[in-house]
Amino acid sequence: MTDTNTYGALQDKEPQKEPRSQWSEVWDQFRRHKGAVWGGGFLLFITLAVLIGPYLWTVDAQKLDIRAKDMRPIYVALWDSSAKTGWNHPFGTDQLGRDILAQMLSGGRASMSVGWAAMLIALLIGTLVGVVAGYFRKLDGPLMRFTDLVLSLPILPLLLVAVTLFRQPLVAFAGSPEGGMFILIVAIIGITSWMQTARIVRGEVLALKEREFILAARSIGTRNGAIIRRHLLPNVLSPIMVSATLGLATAIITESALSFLGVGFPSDYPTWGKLLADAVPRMERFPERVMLPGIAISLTVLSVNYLGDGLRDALDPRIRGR
Amino acid sequence: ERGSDGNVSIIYWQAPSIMNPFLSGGTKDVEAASMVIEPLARYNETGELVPWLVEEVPTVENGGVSEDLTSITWKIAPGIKWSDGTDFTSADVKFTYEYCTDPEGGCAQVTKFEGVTSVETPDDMTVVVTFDKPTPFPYGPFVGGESPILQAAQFADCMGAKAPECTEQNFNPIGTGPFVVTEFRPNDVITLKANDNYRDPAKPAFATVTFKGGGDANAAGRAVMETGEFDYAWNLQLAPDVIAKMEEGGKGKPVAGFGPLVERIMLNQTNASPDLPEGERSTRAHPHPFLSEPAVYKAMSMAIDRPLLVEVGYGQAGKVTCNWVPAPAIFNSDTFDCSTQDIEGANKLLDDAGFTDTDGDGVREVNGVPMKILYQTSTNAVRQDFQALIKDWWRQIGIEAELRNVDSSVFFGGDPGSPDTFQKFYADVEMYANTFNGTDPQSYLGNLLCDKAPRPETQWQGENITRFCDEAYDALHAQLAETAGSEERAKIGKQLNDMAVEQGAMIPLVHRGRLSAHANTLGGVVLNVWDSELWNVADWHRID
Amino acid sequence: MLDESSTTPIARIEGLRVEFQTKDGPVVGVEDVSFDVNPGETVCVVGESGSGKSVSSLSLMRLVEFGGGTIAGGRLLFDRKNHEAIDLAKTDQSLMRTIRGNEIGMIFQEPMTALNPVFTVGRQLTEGLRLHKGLSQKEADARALELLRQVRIPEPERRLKQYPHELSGGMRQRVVIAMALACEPNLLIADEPTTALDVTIQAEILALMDRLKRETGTAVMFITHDMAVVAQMADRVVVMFRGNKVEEGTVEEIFENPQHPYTKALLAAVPKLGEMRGKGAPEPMKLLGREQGVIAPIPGTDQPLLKVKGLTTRFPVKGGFFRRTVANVHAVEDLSFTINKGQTLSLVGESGCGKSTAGRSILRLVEPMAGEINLDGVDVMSLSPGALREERREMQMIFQDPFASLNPQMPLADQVAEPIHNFGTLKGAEITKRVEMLFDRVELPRSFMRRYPHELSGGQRQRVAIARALALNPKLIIADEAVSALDVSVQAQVLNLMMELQAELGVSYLFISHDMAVVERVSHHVGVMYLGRIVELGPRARVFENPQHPYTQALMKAVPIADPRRRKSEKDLNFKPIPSPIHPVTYTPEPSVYREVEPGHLVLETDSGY
Amino acid sequence: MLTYTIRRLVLAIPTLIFISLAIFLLLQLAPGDPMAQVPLTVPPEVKQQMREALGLGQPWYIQYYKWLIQFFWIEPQVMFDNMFGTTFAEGKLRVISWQTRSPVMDIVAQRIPQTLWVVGVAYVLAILIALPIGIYSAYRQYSTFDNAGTFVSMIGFSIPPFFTGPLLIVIFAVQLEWLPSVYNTVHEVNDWDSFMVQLRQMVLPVMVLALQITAQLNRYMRASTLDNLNQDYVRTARAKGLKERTVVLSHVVRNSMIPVVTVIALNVPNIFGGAIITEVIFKVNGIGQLLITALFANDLPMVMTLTFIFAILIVLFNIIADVLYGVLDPRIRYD
Ligand SMILES: Nc1ncnc2c1ncn2[C@@H]1O[C@H](COP(=O)(O)OP(=O)(O)OP(=O)(O)O)[C@@H](O)[C@H]1O
Ligand SMILES: Nc1ncnc2c1ncn2[C@@H]1O[C@H](COP(=O)(O)OP(=O)(O)OP(=O)(O)O)[C@@H](O)[C@H]1O
Ligand SMILES: [Mg+2]
Ligand SMILES: [Mg+2]
Repeated sequence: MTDTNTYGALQDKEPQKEPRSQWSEVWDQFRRHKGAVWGGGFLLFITLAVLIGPYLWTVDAQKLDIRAKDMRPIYVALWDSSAKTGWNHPFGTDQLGRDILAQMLSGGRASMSVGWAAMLIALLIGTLVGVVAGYFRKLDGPLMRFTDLVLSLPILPLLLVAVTLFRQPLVAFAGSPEGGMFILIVAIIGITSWMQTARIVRGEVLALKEREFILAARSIGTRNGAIIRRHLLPNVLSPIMVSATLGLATAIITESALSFLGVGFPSDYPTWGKLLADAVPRMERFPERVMLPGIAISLTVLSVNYLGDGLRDALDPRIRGR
Repeated sequence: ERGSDGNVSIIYWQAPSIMNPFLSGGTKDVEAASMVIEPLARYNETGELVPWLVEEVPTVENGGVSEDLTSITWKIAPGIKWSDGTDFTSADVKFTYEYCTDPEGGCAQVTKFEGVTSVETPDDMTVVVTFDKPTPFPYGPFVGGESPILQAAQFADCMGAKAPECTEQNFNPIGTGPFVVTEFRPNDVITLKANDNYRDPAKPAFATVTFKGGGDANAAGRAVMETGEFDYAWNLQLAPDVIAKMEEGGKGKPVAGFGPLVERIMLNQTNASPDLPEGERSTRAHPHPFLSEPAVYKAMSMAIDRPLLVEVGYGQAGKVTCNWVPAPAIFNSDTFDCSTQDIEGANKLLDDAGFTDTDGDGVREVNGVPMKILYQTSTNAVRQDFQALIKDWWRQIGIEAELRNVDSSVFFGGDPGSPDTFQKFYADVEMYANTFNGTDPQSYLGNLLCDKAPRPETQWQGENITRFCDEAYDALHAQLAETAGSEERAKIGKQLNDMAVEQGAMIPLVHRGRLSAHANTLGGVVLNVWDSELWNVADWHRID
Repeated sequence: MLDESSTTPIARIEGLRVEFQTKDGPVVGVEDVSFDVNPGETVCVVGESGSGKSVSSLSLMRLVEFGGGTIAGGRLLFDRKNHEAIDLAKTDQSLMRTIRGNEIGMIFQEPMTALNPVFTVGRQLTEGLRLHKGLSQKEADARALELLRQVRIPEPERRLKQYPHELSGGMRQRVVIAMALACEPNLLIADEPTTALDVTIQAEILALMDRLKRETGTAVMFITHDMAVVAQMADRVVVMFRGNKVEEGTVEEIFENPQHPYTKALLAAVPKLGEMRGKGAPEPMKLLGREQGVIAPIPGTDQPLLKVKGLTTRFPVKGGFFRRTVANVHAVEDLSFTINKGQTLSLVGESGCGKSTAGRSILRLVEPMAGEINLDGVDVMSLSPGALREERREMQMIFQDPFASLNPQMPLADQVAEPIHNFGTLKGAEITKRVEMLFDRVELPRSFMRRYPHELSGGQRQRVAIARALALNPKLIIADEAVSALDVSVQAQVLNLMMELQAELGVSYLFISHDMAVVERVSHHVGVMYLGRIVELGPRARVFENPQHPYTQALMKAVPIADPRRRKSEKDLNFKPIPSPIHPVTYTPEPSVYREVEPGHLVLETDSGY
Repeated sequence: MLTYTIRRLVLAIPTLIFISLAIFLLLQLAPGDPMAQVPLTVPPEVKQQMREALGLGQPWYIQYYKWLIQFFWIEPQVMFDNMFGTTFAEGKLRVISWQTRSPVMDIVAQRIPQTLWVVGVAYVLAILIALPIGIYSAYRQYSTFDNAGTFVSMIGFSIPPFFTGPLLIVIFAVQLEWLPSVYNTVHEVNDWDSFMVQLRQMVLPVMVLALQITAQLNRYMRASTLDNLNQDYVRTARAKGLKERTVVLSHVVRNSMIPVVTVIALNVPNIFGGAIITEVIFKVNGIGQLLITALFANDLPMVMTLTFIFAILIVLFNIIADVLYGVLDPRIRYD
């Protein structure tokens, strides 16, 4: 071993790896999590399917074709050649002859958009409250009391009340019953599910605030807004993303539970939850009508959960380091 | 022999919340109570009056009803005892009248006593009911499941404003019926046992009853016909294919019966346009722009495939009807035939009347007003299916319908502040079902009298939902009120029915029956749509 | 006994190789290490961070497996209590369990986390005793008490029932030592047992271990990166470098006649207390293997830049039902000093004495309660928030933990440019130019500009922090433990960099540190803090050569000296536990009164609590 | 600790009063009508009289004031009377349900055991299953067991009860006829056979609920155990020569339970709140079903009281969770 070699080692070590942003490392770690990759892929697939699907499968979900009612999905023909099947309705039809594939697509659209929108609202409020409460000590007390208050408000009654209360004005505002209910349901789910995010974000912000780089930012004269924007938000992104995935899943489930209880969307506006609820009485004769939306909900939630799991691992530097 | 058949279990998917029908009026509560408390007379499965706690049904012929039709005299059958062992007397009957007519009590059945000026008890076994005017049909008070007799001794302290506080009495009334309550769990389960003092020593055959409430019609049907967990399930409002599938379970069978319940589309005779100022919307101040045109409502009716609606929505629990009053049979008019759909005919009718699609958007115009209508109903799976189908058919005759459904608690809630009640009718057409109690439609037919229309002055209360108004109709109804004799009454009744349908007050769709199911091992079930379904629960027994 | 068994080593490591499976493929933690530990002897293993010291010791305990490592080669011969030698590398885990804690004890680095927070000290102490010695709970308790007495914990009875967080860091480390000694192991492995501790506590713990070793005759394998500690403790020294042993010898040989260039460079980088004796102004260190210009003293000027007078900062303690202030933490109490332009004032003192708070108070990052701060004619205390922000151009701060003080999610160039953006001093391409210039100035390659903090080593990160502090050309830089977290060699480089910058740009430093040797190297003036007050203040040479205050004297005594011939004994050390700085709201502290013993050399007269 | 607890309890009072007002006003705004379920054959005038008999005509603040008095003053007296046989509350008007015309609290008291039986058992069962699985999953991170456990709990988490419920009914009650589909709430357990009947009828609802709760708790436990497994004190424990069992089960688990116990405590109100969907599906007429029927029937006193009881429970268990945290973690000392 030569001297220069040794002395060189005593200098600062050069990083051996190529420079790369943290995000490419995150992506690297994320890719390792098979479940997460599958979950993300499936979520993407479902989202694309419900977005693009209706343009490819142009059958109107509300079109009644009473003569072609109660058709079975095409695969039933595999074991039961006498079943009423047909390629014009690959997933079969319901008791009024509406195409199930089309309903699944438009139902998925509704469910997914409720999920996404409600999640975004919850995330926005949650992050805002969390960051503000965590960063501004004076606002912490009031905001957290408020969070507690919302947490202890009973959600279901609230929702039912809101549905009956605001349906009309919102329908008028949105121009259509579906639009009105959409706003309402999204708003309610969003408004009643931000608290968890807020608490987590606040906790993270409180911890981050003690980190020296925030103090450092202040000592170099960075204004509060910039500290929050440049230093806090990027660093609380990981818990936010994780609660986002969970929020998406819960929103989808909440919406379908509401549809199941009969307080969700108007009955001619299918969502997966409604399709499932409506099919329950006939589930022995037409198991596919329950299974299809049921599996769609479960798979979506499952994939979102796996995605969240993977993100959590990928975004956690302790795990990523390993 | 009394009590020899063990337990019978009944499931009502709407759970009873009280055992006092005077405080509730809900069907589930009335029916549950009918196992315990009874009226003087009730209707049998054919709609005929049969004596229950009396010796015979009073009529003019047997002298029980006075010639001038202003009073009726009931003779209580001897030997009837309350379940606590005391005697049933006319005083109890009189007390029941006083209980229900107390102005502070909020009695749900107070209309049963409409026109009654007094109830007298010349002796323990005689009750005389006097009316303020000749009453050709005096069988309102104390007849049918909605008007049973309460025990005076038990309810003495529960008059008027105190009525709701008498929890014990309301949950566990002393009655003359075959069973007595052992435990009442509101909105959950009622357990009952045979009444030791029941008048027929051989009845009831069952020693106990478990009366479960809650869930939904589907689960109730399944519990009787598929899993056999229950013996009787009430009012299975399920699609026919679902019922058929359940029947395959082989544990029980459905039974259907038809009362006067009709699913209909009400046509708003007035303009409900949101452009009108509040207070003038849906009032006679502004007639509807096109719905009162005979060609329009007739075409709308012709476009509907009623047999298909029956098949889709009710199966054996539904029949095609073109009438507002399809039952009892003598009141059922045969003037109209509407059992076949005729889209072409409907189109022709509209074309001939000159209502054509002038701007080529597929929707016809009347004087430049496009035939777009708002079609509302309550939230309910079958109704939404109907809406979807009918919207489709109307589209085929150039009428565009916008669908809307309102939560039933709001729709039927009658809150004058809400714009969504069926009474306010802020829509062009609305669909719901209605019926009447007992077998006499006089007051039901009165629903279309001019002055019964809901309007701001009446806080939007009133039964004339369509705001139909025809002097001839009002006059004919007045005549009905003075006519005795069932033949004669039926004739007028049919005329009234025909006038209403002909003039487009409504489009009747389906004559709905009751569909209930009982286990194969349960004998003695006679489905009665004119009274409580449990009217003859004393006769129920186990068969093997 | 000592003589008899010293013939056969108690542990013999031969050709040890340890590998770790990581996502970037296998990593070699230890490549090839062989050395012996003889009975009753202390072997110090030194080397920089990551050289494989911990991994070697964990291998001896066979605990590497739990961290994902595997022993890929070599033998670990261990002489058991019954003189039966076995190869630990091949022993199965169930037999290992009877050896761990029983025949080999281990003391870990972090006393704060090495103890389970939810169990009492007593329970954690007795656990091993009951397991290995089969003692009953009562016997074990008695033995635990005895152990606590042995490690000289005050009030040992009470400690048994306390939870770890209720003890101070020094006491916790004593508990950990007692735990390791509980079953009287033949070999004690101590992995950096004092690194996390204050100088005074470190001195006590070292003395304690030395005594215990002598009393029980246990062999000790002592791991550290601190050459001064090695000088205090070792019989023999093993120097490790990049997973290999590069040198081995008795402590005197290593210090006086190092052979391997690595060892030489390491020793050269260690600041030694007393090295600056006789020199008036600080000067950069001479480092091996580096191009350095002429090493010249940095005189600075005599014009005052920062004048602090009567600075007092207290933190309220809320409590009671209404959450009112029930007491105050008197973090900084009546502090007065002056810093001249181009000079360095150092604040030294034990953890918690208020050094950081003092530094932050001057920047008004924490709001002081009272006092005057005058920076080059500007009254900092009276500035409005906006004006204060403006004033921060003039004074900057470098923090202790280079990793914590950089935003992990932001490229380095942006972080260095942030102050420029904040004040808009420069625009567009000029900013880039300035940032490039700063990177050059702190000797970082420009290619680092787009990197993220986690891709740099500790010293490099600290350079970025320095570059950021320099971005606005401040007059004053407060360096709060700016080099404490760095390896000695890197520390020396960063210190040199700071001194060069001072010589060149004429910045003044408020240098906060607990390391006396470093302070001696860099300061013009020194203030010794104790319990929120400066107990002694004066020119560096005067304070170090003629300490007057008893606390200063005690502190000087405690500092380990990197010279095996000047060992300290436990007798020299006499520290009182630091009194609490928390006082009820009604408490009014006396003002600080100083006595001038020499020109510019002040000693606190008021009772400081020491 | 005591001061802290008392402080929190005292602070909870204004919060609760505010919540009650918020709930009350929301319900007042709700446009439903308690008479909606009365058949159309009952004419509107009569319905109006019935409404007035319920006291619906009064201004809201009077109704609220009455409710406050009834809930906070009279109901506690009734409770006291029931316990000690006194007669403080005699003749005083209690909170009366509009549907049943009986005191709301009596019905609630009747329903709680049913809910507790099913939801409570499911909860306990879920805890008993979830914790060991979570611990073992963490200990053998990324093993087959862990992956399988993760998968199953994800599934449990993703399948909504309104899907599993009917599915299980069709399989076990209709096809196989092993288990009842309707829960008998009046069933009394007095011997072995009746106990078996009770067990059998509990299987399905408990299964549905426990699957969900297990899934959730399992994740928490796993994460928390993982956190602790990497702590230094675990290495210390191993260095003492302790068995792996002891290291994990006593050192690690004790620490990982701290956050999990608070999560468990925070979820307790849900037990009392019932699981609305599961209760509806299996006809377990518990609190959840009570709430939903009351909502649909616009029984405002019932809805108001129930939701407020939930709010109390939520606030209370929030406090309990915080205090528990302090009890379990010696590092936390509230003053
Ligand atoms: N669990 C692990 N996984 C992967 N690599 C590891 C692991 N533990 C240690 N290493 C690697 O092994 C090498 C030696 O590490 P070790 O902890 O022994 O260093 P050290 O000399 O004790 O340093 P320090 O002074 O910082 O404690 C390092 O390069 C480190 O990256
Ligand atoms: N934000 C705060 N709130 C309450 N007390 C504080 C706060 N910051 C510091 N203290 C207390 O003030 C005292 C001085 O703390 P400070 O951090 O200034 O010490 P230090 O000398 O820098 O110690 P170290 O060497 O450990 O960094 C300590 O007792 C500390 O507990
Ligand atoms: Mg180490
Ligand atoms: Mg400090």
